[in-house]
Amino acid sequence: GCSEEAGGSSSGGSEAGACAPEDVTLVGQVRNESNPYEAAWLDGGDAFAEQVGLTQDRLTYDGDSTRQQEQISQLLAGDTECLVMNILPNGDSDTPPIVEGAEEAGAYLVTQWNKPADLNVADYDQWLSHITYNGVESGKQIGDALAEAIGGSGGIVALQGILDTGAAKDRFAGLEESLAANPDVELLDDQTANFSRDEALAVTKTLLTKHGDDLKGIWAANDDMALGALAALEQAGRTDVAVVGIDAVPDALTAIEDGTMTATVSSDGPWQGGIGLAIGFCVATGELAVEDIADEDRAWFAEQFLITGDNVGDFTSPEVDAADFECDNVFSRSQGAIS
Amino acid sequence: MTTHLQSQPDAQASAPVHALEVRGLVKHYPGVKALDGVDLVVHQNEVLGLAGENGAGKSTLLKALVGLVRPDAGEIWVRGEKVRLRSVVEAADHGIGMVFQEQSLVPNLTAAENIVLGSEGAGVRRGLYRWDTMRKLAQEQLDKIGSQIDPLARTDTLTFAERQMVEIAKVLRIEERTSHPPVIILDEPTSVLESAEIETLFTQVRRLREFASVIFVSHRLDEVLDVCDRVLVLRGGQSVGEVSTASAAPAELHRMMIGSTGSEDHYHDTAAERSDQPLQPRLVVKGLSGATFRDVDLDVHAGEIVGIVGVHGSGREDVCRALFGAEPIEAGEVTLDGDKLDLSGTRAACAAGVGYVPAERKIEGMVGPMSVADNMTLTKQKSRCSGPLVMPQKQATLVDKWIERLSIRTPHRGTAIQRLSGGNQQKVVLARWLVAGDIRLLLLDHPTRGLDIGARSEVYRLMRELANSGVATVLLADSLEEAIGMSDRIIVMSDGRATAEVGCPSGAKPTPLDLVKEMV
Amino acid sequence: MSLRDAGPPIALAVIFLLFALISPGFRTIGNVQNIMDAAAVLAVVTCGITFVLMMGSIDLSAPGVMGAAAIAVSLLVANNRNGNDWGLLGVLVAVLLAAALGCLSGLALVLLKVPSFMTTLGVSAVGLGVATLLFGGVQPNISDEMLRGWAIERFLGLAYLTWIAFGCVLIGWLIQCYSRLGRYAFAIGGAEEVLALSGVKVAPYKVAVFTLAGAFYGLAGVMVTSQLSAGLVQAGKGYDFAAITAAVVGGTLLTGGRGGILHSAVGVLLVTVLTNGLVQVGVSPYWQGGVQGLIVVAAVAAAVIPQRRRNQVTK
Amino acid sequence: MPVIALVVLLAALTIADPDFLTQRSLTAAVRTSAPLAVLAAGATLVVLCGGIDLSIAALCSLTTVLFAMWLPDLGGLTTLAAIGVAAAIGAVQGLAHVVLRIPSFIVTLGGMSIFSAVALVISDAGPIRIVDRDATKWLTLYVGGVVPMSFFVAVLVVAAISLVLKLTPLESFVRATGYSESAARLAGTPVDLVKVAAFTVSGACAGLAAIMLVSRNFSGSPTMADNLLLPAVAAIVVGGTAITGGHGSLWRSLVGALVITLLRVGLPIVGVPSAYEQILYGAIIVAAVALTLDRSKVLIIK
Ligand SMILES: Nc1ncnc2c1ncn2[C@@H]1O[C@H](COP(=O)(O)OP(=O)(O)OP(=O)(O)O)[C@@H](O)[C@H]1O
Ligand SMILES: Nc1ncnc2c1ncn2[C@@H]1O[C@H](COP(=O)(O)OP(=O)(O)OP(=O)(O)O)[C@@H](O)[C@H]1O
Ligand SMILES: [Mg+2]
Ligand SMILES: [Mg+2]
Repeated sequence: GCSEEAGGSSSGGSEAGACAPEDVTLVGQVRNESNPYEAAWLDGGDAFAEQVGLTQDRLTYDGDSTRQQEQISQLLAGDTECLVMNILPNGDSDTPPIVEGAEEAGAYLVTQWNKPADLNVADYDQWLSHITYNGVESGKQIGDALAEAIGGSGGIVALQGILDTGAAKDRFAGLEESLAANPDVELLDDQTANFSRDEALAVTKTLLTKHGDDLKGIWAANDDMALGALAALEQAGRTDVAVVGIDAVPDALTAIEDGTMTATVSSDGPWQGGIGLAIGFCVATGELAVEDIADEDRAWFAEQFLITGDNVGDFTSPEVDAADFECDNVFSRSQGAIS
Repeated sequence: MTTHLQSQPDAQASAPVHALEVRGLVKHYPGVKALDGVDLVVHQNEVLGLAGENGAGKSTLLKALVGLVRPDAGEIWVRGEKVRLRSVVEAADHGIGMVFQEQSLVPNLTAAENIVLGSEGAGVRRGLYRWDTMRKLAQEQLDKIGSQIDPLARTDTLTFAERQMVEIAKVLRIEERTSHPPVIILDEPTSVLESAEIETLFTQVRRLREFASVIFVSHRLDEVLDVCDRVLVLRGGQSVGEVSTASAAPAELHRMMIGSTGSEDHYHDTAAERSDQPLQPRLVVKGLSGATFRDVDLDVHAGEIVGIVGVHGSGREDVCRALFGAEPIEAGEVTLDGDKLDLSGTRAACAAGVGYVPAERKIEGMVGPMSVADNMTLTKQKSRCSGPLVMPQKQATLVDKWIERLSIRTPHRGTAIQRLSGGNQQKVVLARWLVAGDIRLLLLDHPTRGLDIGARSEVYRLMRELANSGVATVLLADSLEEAIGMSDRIIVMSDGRATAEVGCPSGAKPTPLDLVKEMV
Repeated sequence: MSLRDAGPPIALAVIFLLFALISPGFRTIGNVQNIMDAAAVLAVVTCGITFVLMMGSIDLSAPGVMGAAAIAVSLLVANNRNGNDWGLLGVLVAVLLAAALGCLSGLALVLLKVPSFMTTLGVSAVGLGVATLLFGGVQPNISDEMLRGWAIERFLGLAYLTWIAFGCVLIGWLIQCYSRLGRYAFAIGGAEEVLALSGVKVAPYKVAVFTLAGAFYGLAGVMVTSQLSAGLVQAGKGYDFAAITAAVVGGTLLTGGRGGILHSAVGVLLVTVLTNGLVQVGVSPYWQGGVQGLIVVAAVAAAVIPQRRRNQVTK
Repeated sequence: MPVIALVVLLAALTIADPDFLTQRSLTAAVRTSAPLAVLAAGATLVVLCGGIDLSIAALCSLTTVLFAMWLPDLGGLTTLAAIGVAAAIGAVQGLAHVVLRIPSFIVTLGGMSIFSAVALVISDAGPIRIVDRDATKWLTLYVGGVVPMSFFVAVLVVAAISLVLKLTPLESFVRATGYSESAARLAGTPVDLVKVAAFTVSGACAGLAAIMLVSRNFSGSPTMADNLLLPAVAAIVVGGTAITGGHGSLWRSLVGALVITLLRVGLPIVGVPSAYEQILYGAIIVAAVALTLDRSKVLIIK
């Protein structure tokens, strides 16, 4: 006959706060270690783990949704008593099964970046928090910075990210808001370069020949694509085109310092890598109770900054600040609940 | 070549040693003992014939001589020196080269490259090709056999026979490779050649004898007796005797091969007792045109065997394929027993009771890794099925019956067909059309290619039997003699058109010469 | 050139003319230069893969090999991670590393008798692993003027990289026509078993072909690094299927024994013209992949029409 | 033979991390492997016929989207409808292959990008949540409390297809087509029909795999299965099926899928760092094939 259990030891969720600090298992999962942002994320996780005398298990799934699910279900099939997971879901649709799995197995979960809008964190006990940056806001901020850089009027093109991700859509929506506010800026073209530096290079070259001197600015949904666009501009010998991106990866900051790039928006990888583990650790060890977390702290936008030539010096060497991970401080960077 | 004529006196000085000697060679394959202690001696400047039934072990023996088969036991001596041959290159270094039974050219290379393949010599310097030199090297070989083939033609644009000539040119290169008088092995080189080409080949063989030794295999015993000095007969992997060609007759040779007396009447012509033909022919072809043939008319009555003869490129093969739905047609109408024959594909043809045995057995005729049984029942699945289900028992009984009926030498019905000797493979392919007993028209393209004389006789008997039971047969024969012997009527084709028709009734057969006159 | 080789060039011409008719931006000199530049990396990868396909094998190792070469070269020439400044020697070492990885595919194929599909897939994973190890979490950026110059400097309107690609095609063609390696690769695709009957040991040639292919991928990885001024682990992402598509569209058979470098070059141009043209014409990014797939299928279908014979095998 | 590879791998993982060999963990691994196994099994048929199907993953993604979109309207019929449509799409590819004589590699490569584009457009480039989970709930059950239903279904599918092949002449047809298409055709076997059927089954399997993925992810998404293409082909080859056609079986691919799944989830879980994980993965799949391939059946290794 059929049953709903996988048999064996069924675990209906662990008693919150029952874990001794040394029993906690910390897991950080990102796409891969071969890009600076996510590598820094995992390093931030390591830094936090060291702070509490533990080590972090680093998992990567190579941007492969199925593989992420596979790893998580395997992880949850092990000992989940005091498991804390800080997860970067590959896409919006990958979040629900992770949440359900954690809920059933009783592991503590914090997710970042991707979540379907209608999935409510407060409906769950083990899913402690969802953190993201306001993509619409970032898209708008750099859109405005770009408009300013080209003197308020002229043609721009947009390089979109992977089309079916929330981040790509939100950021593009932000650009559209910015365009509405700057009526003289015209969007000549939008193409996708899948968040990839290499693809952005090729697409930008083509757009440069297509639009020629009409093109005054390039809006890229992340810094990698912005850097690819910069390489294309350099090869075309164009110095009159402004470029903006999002993420504040080190190379982009250098480019802003050099003046070749106009603006980016900070997202603090090392902090993201630590904060998710910190929230989970605090709940697992009983220093924080799920019921006590305010509803607006269950799903929230983290603080972000527009970085331009004026303030770039403040961001060039991101440091993990141990104080951010104190149980009283874990929500200190909140910019409010996700609407 | 001149260099070798000079080296000849040395060779003769050491004449007492044999050019090649084999002692007690043994080779087992799973389920068969292909060689069972073969002894063989090849003298200097001699053409040694090798005869034996299909599967007697000829090819295996010869492959052992060029290092392609590692014998389980036994010794090989070359010019009085015991050798171990581990590869074709080592064999070539000892002056032994071979033309293989199955064609072995690289189709997408030029003839020149094929000729020098593996021993490019001056044709390649530091890994780089020197096309001029290579072409010259190849031309030298082709000149030896008087071939007009362009050395830079891609091999797959050549005809079957031309390719065979390239193979012979290739093996002749062994003359340049060693300073010893070479031993050249020809495994059934004539089975795909026309008579004119066979003559050229024999001239070569005789020329080779001047300074080298030759081992020659053919199932055409008259040929063997014609060109060889001595014939060694193999049976069941053993040497069973030796005949001096000066005295022997084909029948005697045949007797030694099978261990009993064969039938005198090869073509079973007298056995035929044809009933009166019905007025309406079974197959009627009107104005059939395709890429390589034009306006072909043809009719074949039930119970009749119609041969089509023609030189290479006459298009007769494509006509056959077209009738089987394997070649597109541009115009024409074909009826079978009055019903229009669907030529859109091979399925339709099979369903209508048409069978086709292609000439290129290895590629088109059989599925190598599949078993004998599965190959045999591949077309007529219903012969082994009950409803949609396969009945292994039914298949086993049926297949075993045909294995016995056609005396197919195979360890087991489950043996992969590619492990059988060429002749036995051919029998399986033929059997494929016979298992169901519902065939109406049989198109045979060189059905006896590679068959030994016994098997051949068996196939002829089968064709007669089928004809007597009412099957209409179109035959593209291996030789003019075969066409004459088997056919009731012969159509001559040239340049894609049917140009003449020669009656060929039992007792009033034309001579090959009559046909050749019609063909040119 | 026989009829069956004429299909792809005709398809290229037709597609080029169509885009030129529809889009004014497409038919500018600048855009044609851009197409040539954009084709450079793919052309070099395809040069390598063509030899493998000619043998009837397949090669999926480009992403890993290119990634490893890209990271390696960016750490060997002047960069922001260490004090190395090896210049051309660094490029050479990276290409050699790539060739070694290619050699590994070939060795696994002939020694372990594992199909190339698997050995190259495995080597790709190994290459990515090596690249990730070398990457170490910090993006290596190159400051080597020579290497950066390859992407920026122009000669006769085309980037140096494009001329390098031309050089590769030329060298590839010479290897294919005038070297034993090239001809044997072709022959192995035609009838491997026959070569053994002729006493040719095919194994060393197979290994050599995979090594050669690896070297081409390595150079392509270096070229990507030059274009981006940075060494990326993902430098070769997607180039495996793109190169196979280009080769096949150009008329190289996956079963081996037919086609060649010039065929592949036509295929590369066809694929690049398509990518460029669809952007120029303004096809929605959502549909671009689909339209490209459709056109590739249609182009191949049109190209095989003249060679259709009843009993011809298509795999 | 592939079973040996599986056992060796399992033993190695257990030595690396003794906790790995628990019933819960194995159940999870087996459950994980189900969609991959179904994808690989379907594509194995195409490979046996001598072709290749590169579209399975993209078709699977497209089907997850279709399923999610149709579920509210069709309810319980959605599963059948989705699998049916996937099968039909597979058949269309098969027809394009045999009628237009385009190599299967190209047809399915084209199919891959076309299906991706269609999925992207109809889903408006985003995941579609499934509210009514009853339609896929049966796949999340366990047989006898331990065997995940999805894996059970995968085994059932493999068994059913294998049995049909074995008991009917189809197996002969498929193998003959794979080993030597021209000989098969001249023997009058229905080569074209068999190939189209193989593509159809491959499509249907992609559809079924899609349902399994939806049952696991509670949504359909235009790129959900895209990354399963290479693992699926790897599963086929690791199982010992000859990529050149003719030799192999669906059972082998099932075991191959288990091997690949263990590698994908096992290595990181037992704590191999990601860079070394890739190197190990590469080395192990090659070694596994070296172990599983029956070289007496495949004379020339390309
Ligand atoms: N590779 C192989 N594996 C297994 N059995 C083989 C193999 N090659 C040959 N045999 C078997 O060895 C025996 C001798 O075969 P061989 O090819 O030498 O015969 P042959 O005398 O050349 O016949 P034919 O006249 O038909 O060419 C046959 O029974 C054949 O089935
Ligand atoms: N469709 C085609 N296009 C071009 N050449 C073709 C085509 N079909 C056949 N040929 C060539 O035409 C020639 C004649 O073919 P065919 O085999 O019918 O002659 P044949 O009389 O049967 O010769 P043989 O006695 O060797 O069997 C061959 O060289 C073949 O390669
Ligand atoms: Mg023989
Ligand atoms: Mg012929």
